[in-house]
Amino acid sequence: MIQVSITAEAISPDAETARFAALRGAACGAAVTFVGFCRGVSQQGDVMRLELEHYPGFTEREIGRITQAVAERHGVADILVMHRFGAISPGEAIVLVAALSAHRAAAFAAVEELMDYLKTDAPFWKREIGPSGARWIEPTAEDRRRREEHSK
Amino acid sequence: MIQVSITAEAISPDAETARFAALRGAACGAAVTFVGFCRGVSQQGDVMRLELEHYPGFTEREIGRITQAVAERHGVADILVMHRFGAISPGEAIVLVAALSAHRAAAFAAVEELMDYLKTDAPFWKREIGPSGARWIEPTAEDRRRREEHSK
Amino acid sequence: MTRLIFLGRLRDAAGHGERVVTLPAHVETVADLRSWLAAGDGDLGAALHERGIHVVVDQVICNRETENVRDASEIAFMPPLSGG
Amino acid sequence: MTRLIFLGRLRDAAGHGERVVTLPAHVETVADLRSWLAAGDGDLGAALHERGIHVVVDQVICNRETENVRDASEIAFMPPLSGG
Repeated sequence: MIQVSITAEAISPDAETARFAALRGAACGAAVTFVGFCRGVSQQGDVMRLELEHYPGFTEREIGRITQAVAERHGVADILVMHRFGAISPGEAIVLVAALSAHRAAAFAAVEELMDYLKTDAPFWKREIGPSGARWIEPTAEDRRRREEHSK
Repeated sequence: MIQVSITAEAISPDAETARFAALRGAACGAAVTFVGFCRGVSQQGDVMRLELEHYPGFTEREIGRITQAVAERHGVADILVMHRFGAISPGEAIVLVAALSAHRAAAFAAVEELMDYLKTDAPFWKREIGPSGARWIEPTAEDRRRREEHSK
Repeated sequence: MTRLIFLGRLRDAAGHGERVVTLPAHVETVADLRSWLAAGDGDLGAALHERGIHVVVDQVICNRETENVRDASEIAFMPPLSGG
Repeated sequence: MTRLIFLGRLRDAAGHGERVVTLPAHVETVADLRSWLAAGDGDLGAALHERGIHVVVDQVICNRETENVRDASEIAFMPPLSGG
């Protein structure tokens, strides 16, 4: 089952992962989970909070479409994507991606590809708020490189 | 912190992941978790249980040594490895590997490399017990291929 | 009536996240819309003409400046995506 | 006194997982030990001589058949690893 949730609520990664993993059938041999946290420090210094803007409707649909495509490409039936928007404090989870699969290679590939997409091309606009003000963030060169590499 | 546990007790992946992730500092941006489950079916048919034998002392030390090397190679300070031995029923977790890191690429690489090692070269001897008896298992060609690829 | 949406840093440039307008008769295409908005607010106009600004018409990304906007109920301007 | 450990399918071949023995004086090396065990149990001897069987002397993998075993307190025979 594909589950995509774009939410302003705090994400509890362990509770969500447990709930999702409970769906698995007898043929499931592998669960891969990624959690991305808001960091308290960045290249610009201390981070007080992040503000993530999304485009309601459009963002959900784009992420759902990409998730479906990744699931089909890797033959992974069960993928969970949860992504915060709004104000996020250091230490809080921003994103959770989990995949259940018979074998581990497909689950790793699906989660990594989705994260590469989510970190670079998902419809979010992000501001980092630090002691000296707010700053819009765009994907890093490293994010772009990983994305190119995986889309080869 | 490197934590390695080779245990006959059932593993609760979510509780362990939550406990481990609570150790993370303000610079941690990524948590990657892998859980391997005992499958109820294999290429040989139905699986009633797995029996994993280890070599007490030797197995712990070998896995600890490899985990430390992977942590250093990828610059990942926090890695958790938990591995069952003894009798394991379908649906139960056999192995849990988690890594905490500033960025996701290192965490994914560390967990994948450890899983490739654990699935092929860790000191365990595994028997699959099915309706028609018991059978010793050795790593699959796919396991070996992945391991070669990652050790390049 | 058309809802215009300004996302990310375009919200800062516009001074608001969205507004509802009645398009004048001469605004027929995406290009016309950009010019009309630029005529009303030079700073916003400059921001909307930057490289990498995408236009989304009724939640579908628009790839042609000649796309008609007269029947659109919602048009969004998106700066380069930040990712999550 | 030396503890001999038979792991995985070698346990099946030996009929037990471990035994404590007093090595006779002529058993000095890993090769001698294999031959002595084979003399006592032909099936086990055949299994111990298969390709891919590793010998672990006091928890350290032994790479030479000439390694001395007289001071060892624990010697394990490992079939190819299954992985977890």
